[in-house]
Amino acid sequence: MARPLRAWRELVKNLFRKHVTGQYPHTKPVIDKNYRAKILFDANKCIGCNICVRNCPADAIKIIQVNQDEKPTEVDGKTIPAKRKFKCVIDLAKCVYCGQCTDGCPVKALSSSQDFELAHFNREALIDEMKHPYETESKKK
Amino acid sequence: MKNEEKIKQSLEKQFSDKIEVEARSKQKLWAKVDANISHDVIKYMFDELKFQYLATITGTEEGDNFEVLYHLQADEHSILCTLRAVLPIKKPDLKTITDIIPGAIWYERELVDMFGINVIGLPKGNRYPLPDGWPKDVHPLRKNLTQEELSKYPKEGK
Amino acid sequence: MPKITVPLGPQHPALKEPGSFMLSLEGEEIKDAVLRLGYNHRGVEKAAEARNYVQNIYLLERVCGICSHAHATAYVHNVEEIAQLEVPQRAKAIRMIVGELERLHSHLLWLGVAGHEIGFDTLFMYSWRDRELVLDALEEISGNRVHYSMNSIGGVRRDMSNEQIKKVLGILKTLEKRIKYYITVGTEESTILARTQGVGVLPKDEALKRCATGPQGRASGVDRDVRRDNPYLLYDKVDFKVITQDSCDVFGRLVVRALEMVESCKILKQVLENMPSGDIAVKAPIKIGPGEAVNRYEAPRGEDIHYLKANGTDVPARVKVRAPTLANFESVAYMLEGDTLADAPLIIAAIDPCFSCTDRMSLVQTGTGKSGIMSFKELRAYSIEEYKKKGIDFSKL
Amino acid sequence: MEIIKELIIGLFYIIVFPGLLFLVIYGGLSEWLDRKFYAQMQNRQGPPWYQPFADIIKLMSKQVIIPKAADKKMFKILPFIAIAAINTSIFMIPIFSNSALYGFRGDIIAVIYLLSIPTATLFLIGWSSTSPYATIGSMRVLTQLFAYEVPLLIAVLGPCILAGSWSIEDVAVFFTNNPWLMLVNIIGFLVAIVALQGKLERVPFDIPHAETEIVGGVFTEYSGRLYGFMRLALDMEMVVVAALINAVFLGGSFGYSGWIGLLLFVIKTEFVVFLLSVLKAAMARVKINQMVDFCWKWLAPFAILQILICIVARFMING
Repeated sequence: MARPLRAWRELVKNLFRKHVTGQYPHTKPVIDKNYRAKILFDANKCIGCNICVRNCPADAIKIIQVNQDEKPTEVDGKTIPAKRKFKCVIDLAKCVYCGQCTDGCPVKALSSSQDFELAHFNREALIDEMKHPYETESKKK
Repeated sequence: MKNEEKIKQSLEKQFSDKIEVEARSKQKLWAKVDANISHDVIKYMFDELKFQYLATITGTEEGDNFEVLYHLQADEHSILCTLRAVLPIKKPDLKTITDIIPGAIWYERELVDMFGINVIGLPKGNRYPLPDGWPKDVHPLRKNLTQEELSKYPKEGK
Repeated sequence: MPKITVPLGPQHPALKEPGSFMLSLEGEEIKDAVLRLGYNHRGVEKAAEARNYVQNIYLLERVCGICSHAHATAYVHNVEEIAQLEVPQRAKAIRMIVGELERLHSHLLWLGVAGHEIGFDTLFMYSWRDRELVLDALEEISGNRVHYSMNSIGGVRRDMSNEQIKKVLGILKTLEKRIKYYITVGTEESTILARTQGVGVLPKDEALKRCATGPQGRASGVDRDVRRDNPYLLYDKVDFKVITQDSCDVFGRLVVRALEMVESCKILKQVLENMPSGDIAVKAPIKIGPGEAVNRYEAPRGEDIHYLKANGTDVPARVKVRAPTLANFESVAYMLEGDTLADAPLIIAAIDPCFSCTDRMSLVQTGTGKSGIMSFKELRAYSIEEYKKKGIDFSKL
Repeated sequence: MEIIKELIIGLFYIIVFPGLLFLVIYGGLSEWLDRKFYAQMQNRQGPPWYQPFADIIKLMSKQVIIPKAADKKMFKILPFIAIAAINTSIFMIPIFSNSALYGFRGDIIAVIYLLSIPTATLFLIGWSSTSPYATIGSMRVLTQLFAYEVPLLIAVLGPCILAGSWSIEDVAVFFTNNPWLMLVNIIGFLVAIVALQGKLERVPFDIPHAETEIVGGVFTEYSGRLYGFMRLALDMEMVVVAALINAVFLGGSFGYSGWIGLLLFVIKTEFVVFLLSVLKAAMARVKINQMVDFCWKWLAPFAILQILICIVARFMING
């Protein structure tokens, strides 16, 4: 049955309803806690197994050892090589935020955050370098 | 597996030792023929065995041969039959099946562009999917085409 | 009357994605349509041969933004078939839930786009508003709004909690009401009927000849649905109807999609209310094969077919993707001829085209052998050079 | 001295009130209200009140690109001709009171024809820009003109027959004195509202610049300042036709003038704008052949029916 103006009732109802759209930068959207956005790195946990690097579909993540120059310690006459320490560099322009690295990490050193406002005017600012505390300490020295 | 067997038998009866048919799993049939009779087989399947639908055509490279896989379906019992046509890379001639099923045209153009298979009788038209300026003898899905290989070709238009 | 050639695309407000239709017009009537595709070829199939099986899930998911789950699932089915993995029931149920939610969101999106093509922006705004509910549900289940990344080889990555199940059921209740409203508006509003009935007619025999799939084929009476014919996941355990129409026009496609949304809600309810318990994934090997598999998946836009050949290493030997839009393209030229220019955008939109699926770029420049990301300056220089060949000089701009 | 004084007053009429400045400001506000109604009906927030002005100011500061193949003089001059025609027509329509600035016998015909000039310029704009989209757009403009113009003219004649005068002022005065007779014209009013949708090129009759079919239609090649003026012309046209409907069908200012007259004018013209936006929101765009069919099969017969009713009513009043 063809009838003109079939939608008018909904239109008039909507005149007295609150609109559903918001003005984005002023009103923030509600982000679910399950949302996958920027990747966070816990340097103390990383063991440098490189599973994340191997499985990254976008070739965005790099795990770099920072303490090649650290000297081995001697305990009871035995030389124990220093525990290897790593930093993580993620290129946010390449990252597709699939979260495969967080899933594959055997020690849960990587995790997803809900920080989605990552756009930037500068390409260099998109390279997210998450340093190991050792690096900053050795620089101070 | 009754329907699968039926199709298998009728195909083997018609083409005897020129065809290898295998029912690997439920509703899936795999057949292998030489490229010079693939057109006849498909024609037989559409005319006699009530096949109606071509899902797609896949091209692959296996050693010295191209393998062209026709994924065909009969609506009646919805069996997906993958017909494998084998043709040598040195002389990649294949007869078009657009006369049997016109919907094959884009898939065959893809074979021409991506593998360099010479599809005989393909209706004229635009290239797909490569742009018009792409060199005629470069076929992106060939295994021997690597980054270094590609850099030998002159820049478009020069 | 002189003939005018009007380009519809590659850049045109009616087509959000690049595809070119050269329409020869006599007055308002289309006499001839020439199609050109491939503007969006990204070489996904070639790229897949250089990545391992895990990376490929995410690569193939990005074949399309709307039916991302469809492509990933079809691929994962292939890998699982070759590796002979038994996927747990709960994982299958979750894959199905995401798949059907995806169908709802895709059909609502289509309804909005179709409304916009015929200038009915109100329908566009309403259906996209309601689509937001589906996207919110998907965001909560999977962690993203469009690229869900739910699949892993051998199962799914995230489990669903009971609260999430309840929430999705609540959303379905609202959606069912809204879908009913769209069905009344879509089938009764006289201007919509005037624009869709008898437009873009594709008779059944032509649809069969041109291999039309999905809602496009079903609206022409081609009774074909992979979910019923070759049941995958748990589709053999749920009760649903395959919607077909005999009107063969855009109106039929609208009705098919609208009623399919009702069926999707039905399927979702059955699955959500009888969720199987157990694990959500089994462990998958890194090296797969050798072997080959072909699998189909009923994506929202039609049948999606994937072929995979494995050679025993951790990278596949050949991945073939055929997205539903490519199968439906052959019928577009047929439908356009004889209709008017005003109908062209709607006819093209009625197949729910997705050109990026169709043309599946890693940028490789011939001559320099360089690959990677082009900067804005390089791209500009390249374009200026291209246009110089055509006799237009943009270098002074 | 007298001449200079008259000149200043004349210029004031043309440039400030009821001429350009008034039309621009009120046109912008009406466009905003239209967009706001439209957005609210679609459950959206809609633009802030200054949006139409911001759009115009932005367009004024943009570069103007004229295609090589286009007729440059025509291309540049046409938007101003449209604005001038609309500006002239407002002088004959009563606004805040029941008297117009330059009312004369038969001015209603003059107004209808002055308001056809913007449509004719739209056709010329499309034709002189020579792009395929614009050419098809201008063909559609002309086809559409022949469809809606006749029902609109006949619908407007109804009240004139009832009032027994060809002057807009007289019609407004007649309805002020006999407000109940406005109900006789209800069919004509509705016909006029639908036909105006075609005149103002809005959904369902926005066929000449249907963006999903022919990009920008006649405006495809327009940019910057010239496009800004063209948009301004369409906004002003909306105010002028709303004022015309107000004077002819809704009884003008009911004899009031000053602030109450202003208030009545604003309420009634915005009511017309509201009706226009409901129509815009509730319908899909029709095809050009369907539009012509609809106008001749439905709108024109109803308009003629209205005239018959008016003639009968006229005899009853006099008899």
